[in-house]
Amino acid sequence: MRPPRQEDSSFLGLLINIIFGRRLGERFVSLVACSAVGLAFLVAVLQFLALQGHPEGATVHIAEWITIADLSVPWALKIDTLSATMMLMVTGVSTLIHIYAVGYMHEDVRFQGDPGRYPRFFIYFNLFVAAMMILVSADNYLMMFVGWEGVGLCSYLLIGFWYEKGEDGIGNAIAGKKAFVTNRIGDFGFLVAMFLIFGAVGSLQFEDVFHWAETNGLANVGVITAITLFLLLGATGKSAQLPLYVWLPDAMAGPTPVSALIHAATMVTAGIYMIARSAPLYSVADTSSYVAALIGAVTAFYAATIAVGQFDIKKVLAYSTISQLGYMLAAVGIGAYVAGMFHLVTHAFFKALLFLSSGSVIQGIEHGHHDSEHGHAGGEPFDPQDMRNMGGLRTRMPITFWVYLIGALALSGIPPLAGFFSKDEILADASLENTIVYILLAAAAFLTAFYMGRQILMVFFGKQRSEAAKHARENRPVMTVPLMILAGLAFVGGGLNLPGIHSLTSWLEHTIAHIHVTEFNVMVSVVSVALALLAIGAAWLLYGRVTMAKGDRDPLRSILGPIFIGMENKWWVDELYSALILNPYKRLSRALVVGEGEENEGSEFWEHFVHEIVIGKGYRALAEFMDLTVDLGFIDAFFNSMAGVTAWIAQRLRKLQSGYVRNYALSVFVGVVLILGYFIITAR
Amino acid sequence: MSSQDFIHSIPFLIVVVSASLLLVIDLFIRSTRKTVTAILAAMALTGALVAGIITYGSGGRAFSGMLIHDGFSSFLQLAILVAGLIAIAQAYDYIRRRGIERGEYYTLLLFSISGMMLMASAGDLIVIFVALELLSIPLYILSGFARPQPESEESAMKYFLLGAFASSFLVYGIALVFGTTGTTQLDGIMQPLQTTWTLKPLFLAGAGLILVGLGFKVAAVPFHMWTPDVYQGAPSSVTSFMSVGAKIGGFAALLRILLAAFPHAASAWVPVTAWLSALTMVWGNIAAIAQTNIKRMLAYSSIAHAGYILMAVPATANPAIASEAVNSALFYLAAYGITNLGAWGVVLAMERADGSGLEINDYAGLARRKPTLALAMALFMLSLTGVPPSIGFVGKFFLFRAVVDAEIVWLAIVGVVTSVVSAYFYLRIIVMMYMAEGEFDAGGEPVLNSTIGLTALATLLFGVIPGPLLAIVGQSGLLNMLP
Amino acid sequence: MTIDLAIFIGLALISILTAISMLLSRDAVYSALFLVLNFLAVATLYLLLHAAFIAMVQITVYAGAIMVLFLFVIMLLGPSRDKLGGPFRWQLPVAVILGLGLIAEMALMLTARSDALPAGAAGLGEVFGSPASVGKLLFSEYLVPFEVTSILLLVAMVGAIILTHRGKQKGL
Amino acid sequence: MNVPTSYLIGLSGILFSLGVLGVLIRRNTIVIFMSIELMLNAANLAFISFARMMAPAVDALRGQVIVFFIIAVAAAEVAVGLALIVAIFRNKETVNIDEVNSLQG
Amino acid sequence: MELLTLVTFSPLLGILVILFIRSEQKEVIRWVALITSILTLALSILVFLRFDPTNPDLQLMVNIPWIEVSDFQISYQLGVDGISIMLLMLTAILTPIAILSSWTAIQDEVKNYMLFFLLLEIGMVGVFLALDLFLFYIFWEFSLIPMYFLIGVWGGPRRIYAAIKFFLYTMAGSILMLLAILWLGLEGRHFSLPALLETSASIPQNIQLWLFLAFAIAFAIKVPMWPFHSWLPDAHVEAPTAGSVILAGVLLKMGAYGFVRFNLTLFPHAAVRLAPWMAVLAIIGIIYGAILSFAQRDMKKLVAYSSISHMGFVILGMFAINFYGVQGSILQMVNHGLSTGALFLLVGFVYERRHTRDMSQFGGLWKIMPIYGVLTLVVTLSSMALPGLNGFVGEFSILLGAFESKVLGSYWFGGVAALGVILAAVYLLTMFQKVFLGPVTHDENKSLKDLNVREIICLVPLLIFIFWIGVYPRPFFNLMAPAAEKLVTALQAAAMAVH
Repeated sequence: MRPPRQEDSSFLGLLINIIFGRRLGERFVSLVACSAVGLAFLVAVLQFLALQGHPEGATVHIAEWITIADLSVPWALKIDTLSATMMLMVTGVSTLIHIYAVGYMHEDVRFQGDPGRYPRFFIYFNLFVAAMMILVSADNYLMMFVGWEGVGLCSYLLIGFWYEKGEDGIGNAIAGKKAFVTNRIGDFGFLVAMFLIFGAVGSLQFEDVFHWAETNGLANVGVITAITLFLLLGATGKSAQLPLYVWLPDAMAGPTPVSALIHAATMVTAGIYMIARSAPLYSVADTSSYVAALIGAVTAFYAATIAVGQFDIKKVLAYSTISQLGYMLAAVGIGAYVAGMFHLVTHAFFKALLFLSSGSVIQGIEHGHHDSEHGHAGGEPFDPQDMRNMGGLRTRMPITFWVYLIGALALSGIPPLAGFFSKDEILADASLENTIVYILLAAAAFLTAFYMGRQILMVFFGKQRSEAAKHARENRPVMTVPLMILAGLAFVGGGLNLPGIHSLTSWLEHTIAHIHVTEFNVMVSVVSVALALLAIGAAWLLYGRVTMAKGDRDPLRSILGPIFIGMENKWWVDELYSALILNPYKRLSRALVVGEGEENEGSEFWEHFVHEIVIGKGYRALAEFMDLTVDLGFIDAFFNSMAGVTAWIAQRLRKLQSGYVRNYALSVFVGVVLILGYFIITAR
Repeated sequence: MSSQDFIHSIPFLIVVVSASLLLVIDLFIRSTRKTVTAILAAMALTGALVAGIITYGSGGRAFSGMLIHDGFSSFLQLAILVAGLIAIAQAYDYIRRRGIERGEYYTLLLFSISGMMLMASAGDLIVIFVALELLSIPLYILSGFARPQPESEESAMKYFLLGAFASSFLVYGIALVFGTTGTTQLDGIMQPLQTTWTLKPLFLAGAGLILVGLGFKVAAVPFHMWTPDVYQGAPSSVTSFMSVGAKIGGFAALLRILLAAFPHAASAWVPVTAWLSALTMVWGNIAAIAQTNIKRMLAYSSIAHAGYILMAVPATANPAIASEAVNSALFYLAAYGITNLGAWGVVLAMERADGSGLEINDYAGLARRKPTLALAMALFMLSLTGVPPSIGFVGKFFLFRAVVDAEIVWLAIVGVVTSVVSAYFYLRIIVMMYMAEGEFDAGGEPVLNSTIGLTALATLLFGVIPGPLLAIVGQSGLLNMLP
Repeated sequence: MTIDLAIFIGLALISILTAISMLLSRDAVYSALFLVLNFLAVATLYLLLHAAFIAMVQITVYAGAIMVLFLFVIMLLGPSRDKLGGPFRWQLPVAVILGLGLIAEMALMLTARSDALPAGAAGLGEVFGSPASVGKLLFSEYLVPFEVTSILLLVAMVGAIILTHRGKQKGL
Repeated sequence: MNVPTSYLIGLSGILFSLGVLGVLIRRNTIVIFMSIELMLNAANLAFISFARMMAPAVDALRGQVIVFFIIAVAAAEVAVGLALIVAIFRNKETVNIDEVNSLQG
Repeated sequence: MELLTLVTFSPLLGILVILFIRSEQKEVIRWVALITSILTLALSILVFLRFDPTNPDLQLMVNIPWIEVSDFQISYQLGVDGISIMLLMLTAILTPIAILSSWTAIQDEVKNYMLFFLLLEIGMVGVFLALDLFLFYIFWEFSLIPMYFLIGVWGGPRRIYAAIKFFLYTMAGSILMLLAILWLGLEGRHFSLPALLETSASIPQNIQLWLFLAFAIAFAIKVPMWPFHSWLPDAHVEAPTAGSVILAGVLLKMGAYGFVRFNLTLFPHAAVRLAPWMAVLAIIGIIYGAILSFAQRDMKKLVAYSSISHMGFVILGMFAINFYGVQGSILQMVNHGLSTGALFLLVGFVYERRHTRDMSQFGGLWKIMPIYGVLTLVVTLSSMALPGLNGFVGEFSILLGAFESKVLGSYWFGGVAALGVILAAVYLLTMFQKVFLGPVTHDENKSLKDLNVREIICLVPLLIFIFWIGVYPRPFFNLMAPAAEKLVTALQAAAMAVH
């Protein structure tokens, strides 16, 4: 089998763009970038086909990398069913998003006022795909780590793509830094895990490690538990799980294609992929698996509650992503690797779809804003992502509406869309394996459907709540066509692993051992579908109906949340029976927002207070304290004071040198008496 | 007076005789042509130098053992002669600039040199005493040479009074040693000590007082306090010579007495000299930090260096390494002499007719106006600090080696730590010259500059290739002298 | 107590008392005169210790020439009285304590080994300490120090001239 | 005279110490100078006493010879010292040593 | 003439030529200096070509009796092995870059500047090649002087304080080493390292300990290890750019090299026994440097403190006393020289334009100086050990070494040190953010020019190595492996004996 390397093509595109990008203009840049990724997709397809004949896969050795004594880490690619699945997904989605980005970024760079930055975007984008390819095709942990940090770097660069924008002009840059640093904490776990692995196995090659785990695993449960827990720490960083999820909402500062590709479809799933890859280890370490499942489930639920309280269209999706990643983590935690991977793939489809559509919405609104601004002098700050500025876009942007709806339904788990199958498989597994996890996930499923319903209703239904919304218009086909393709995938993605056929299971079986096939569980499906429908209904009751009834709604309505509702008797009855359950949720989600009564999205208690103030400020204060007090005040001062004391003594000695001869004679005499005294003592 | 006597003392005789002659000849040289006196004095020294080289190392005694001629004395006499030549060259321009040019200057210089040479070859305590006076009295006079300048007179007075005070102790010490050993001949003293005379308190007291007298001459703490005042007040050219010559003379006598006469009292004087050394290094180096006048700073520096050389003294007590220790002291004396004369040369070049230009601040920005002079000074400062590649480093290296070898590690540690302290004030000169802005300019007289150039060259050259000098020193060890 | 001892004690007392008096006289002239007395007392001791030549030298050179020189200078510079103390009063007690310390140390040394310093042998001839015997040594073994001493005196002479010669400068 | 040499040395030591004290406590330069002479004189006494003690050994006479040198050297010192005192007096009109302290620090 | 002698003293050629050029002819002087340093580089490459990487021993030895005194002998002894050749090459590469970088930055007294620079190169190369301890010490101390002048004459406002501090600290440490060197020379009456290695095992254990400490203090100050670091920020801040580059790139390596060359080889038992303590200090340095970097406003100071952190890794690695740690440590020396050298260059470039290094004076530079921004980003990433760039390879090996170390005997060393990787990201990204990201807030910055060709030429060689070592470090490991393995094997034998 000829070694197929996707990296080649994306690297090639990267290089061409770095070198020529500036001179050759947008058309060329986008062409190179898209064709590079497209080529990578093609290679992935070829690989997929090749693997049909050799499902056991192959390893392509490229070069030695780090070789010290018995540590030998090569640059080598592992092509097997698991990595091929990821490659297909990544390159496929990437290609679509690249194409979408051609259109989106064309507009974006003009809105933001720096068209010259267009090539840079695709350079980063290509670099990202390359890094992601390294990550998924690595044949050892260290090389995986290369991709792991590489995608983190691209994420950093792309979040801060508009580095002069954001809060105080620096918000985006800070968001990027936050992402990188938070990821580094995870990476620390990954590093330590690698050290532990090497200490135990003497190799970082997957093959060796897994072989060791299978043969000696039971004797080394302790070590493996430690290894897997540290790996889990890495995964929580990369895949935005508790407690390290905080960077992801802020990461929405990047252009929307970035959110779609990196922060929804591909990079954030790396943690899940890594755990799935490490299945042989996790299947030995029950504790770690249990912890993983629990973290996943709690995150899924927790993030969903927050998503309910969001007004920023992308933030809702961001929390939703966290929540869905929680599903996947829970899945791999309970041993349902295939279900996890399955959800990973379908989620990539519909979440990418949702993000891209939201980008379409945002740009539509921006267009509208732009258009409506003509004739008006100046204008107050306008947030094109705030859902309260939207409403009724269904008619202004029909294509976007439909694809968005498909994505939302897929996410909510409405059959027969992709999300239904993948999510149901997880729930079915969870119901068998772990009740707590199941309950949390089911609750999360309900919330998911609720907030997606809320979003759809706020964005596309009701009245257009702003001038911009009134003037919003549909985007060009270069953006809508990828949306439609993704919508199609989100629709039929469930076919990958239909109950009873389990094509994905048997495909992945070649790579991941210990796969257990979970049969379709009618009971679980019914419950989850019912929950979803119930939630959508509730959303409709809350938002859909009221929006239509009330019409021109005060956008500040939600500032006061439940209090506002309490004051407005009009909905008191409506709220009573539906919001009996909702209010506590809303309160809960609101309680996590710093500054009651102030709508400051993205500044949740946990991430704002704990991370920005306690950790960030505290660390800064510590650093300054150490700098001024400890380093200058103590260490430096200690050494300086030795000089100071010496100089002080020197001044004393100077005083002794009084200029009086008789003093000098006395000094001589003192010497005489002392020396004679010493001699007398010696002589005795 | 046999021919043997003559051969073994010829350099000394040449100097002392020509000095006496010069005293007379000078009367016939007009005061505007004192150059002739300088040249004659230099010729005398050169002649002695040649004689010294010819007779180098041929061991023997002269004048009933009063004079000893061996490698040790030869080496030190040559060193003194070289220092003397440099001193004449340095004085030549300087005393003319200061308006104190008189023929007696050179004559007295020659007498002082002869005293130092006598110190180096003395074989009897009484010769040491007489030589010490012959060394000192001309220096007292020279210190007051810039009369009626009050500083010069004051320095002469201080030097004189304290010097006389200290030599009284020396004399009394000699008396006690004589009384307890029955002789003043150095190897004679050793004989009774070897046999029956153990550490008699009176004898030890005598040894201690001798130590005081010589400690005063080499400026060891606490007998050092005259040094800064005298160095500052005396004409710089005198100070330059004094700081080197008197030190060489003092150490010559000290080493010879302790090794030739008192080796068996080592258990008593080893701790004392070690403590003196430590105290001297600490005091000298620390007190130098607070100085603003370059002459005072160099005075303290010379005190500190006396401390370094003193380190070798306790090390000589161990017979196995006595030779090594003495060699290291000799080498260090030479290294210190070269470097210090160079540094004083720069001071001389910087000093003006009215005596200004002696503050360290006056050196600000020298590197821009007189780059070569500044470079030389920087080299001297580094050498005094003991930074390679300079002769000062090699000297310290061998000194420390001897001390470590003698297992007096604490002293070596004091030595290295104070070296670091010393870097502080030596570097300040460099800082001033290279890193500060200033206006003060230096004159440039060819003879003076040539001495600076020569010493700088020697400082660097022997720092890189110390081999030849070390070889000479290696043949001059004190052990050659012992019967 | 032998006569010798009595004479010794008498001379010792004289020399000590004159020394103390020299130390305490406010007027330098008295100091000088007391010092002369002291020298004379010591010269007498020399004489009794079989050092006739040195005793003569002591009287002529020391008590005679040198002290006259002192007196001459004192007279030249005019009378001056000084008090003990000065700008630093602490020096006096410290000096006295240290001086007593030195005396104590001397005493300790002398008593440490009583057998160390016996009296000299009795019955020395006249030859010992005679000018002839001393002179013979001076010009044979001690030729070098002798010559050097003569040079020293020459140097001192030159120095005295240089230091006091007024030349072209204005002075006293 | 025949007394134990220790007595003589004791006397010499006392005279020496008095000389030292004189240097330390007197302010008149000339008296200080005289005190130094006293110290030398004490040393001379020690030499003579030791010579007497060792007599009639050949080496004993050396003590007396040395005293001769010391006296001669003292004379030389006196010449220079008094000249210096005179020179300074011309400048400063004082023989008080404490007033000669412009060089210090 | 022997090749190594030629390499060491080749800058003398330039010095002699420059001495005869009038100081007004600045351009000529610069070219002569540059060409001389390139000549040295060429000679170093020749050394590299003649060097047999499979041989673990010292090669291309020069051994000439130098100072012979009756009972002992000091020789002029040079040699190179897999460890020193890396640092030789580093020095040879960084010097021309440093000279090139001061092309326009230094306008005063160019003649003296270049003289000192070439003198410095002699000292540095000598330190890495000298095998006689006396000779080593001479080069070691000698290298102080030119650097002292470079800081003191061409430095910033507090240059004098910094220069003196630099000199005194380093001298204070090294002079204790001198005593230890003396002690070592007593027994065999010589100071030749290869010969001493054969006899050093017989030194009593407790004396070994003291000697180790005497050497260690000298090297620890130079590295600098916590708590002997406080000269470094001052020296770096005040030094001219090229001085900082050399200081960080080479001079600090002299300390680390000293540890490897002398402490580990001469006193293996002491090294093994003290390894945990050294590692603790190293880790404190890693964390401490990282925290302090974060608090800085001055870019150069930030990079200076980051040096403390990075050099902590180097020390940690070598005292892990296993193959990974030691080899990683040696590689990391080179890495740090490249990355931090490049960072100082970059800071210097912007300082030359704007005459400030206060980060609050910047912001949004990426937009104005895109090339500068990208290059800084790459170097920053290298410094924070992004996989695929050089820093990662070194730090990973070191951390792995520390983690697996039997001598250190605890996972904590590697684990805690790995936290430094997180903190590195914090301070470096903060710097990058403050300088390059955000809007352009100062009008003065709007007219800044992007890097010119000369400046890019300065950086390109460094960048090539940054990528090369990051992606394919094998040649570098191969070069040092035999020597490092020999060293580690001996140390591990000592460890067996101690435990």
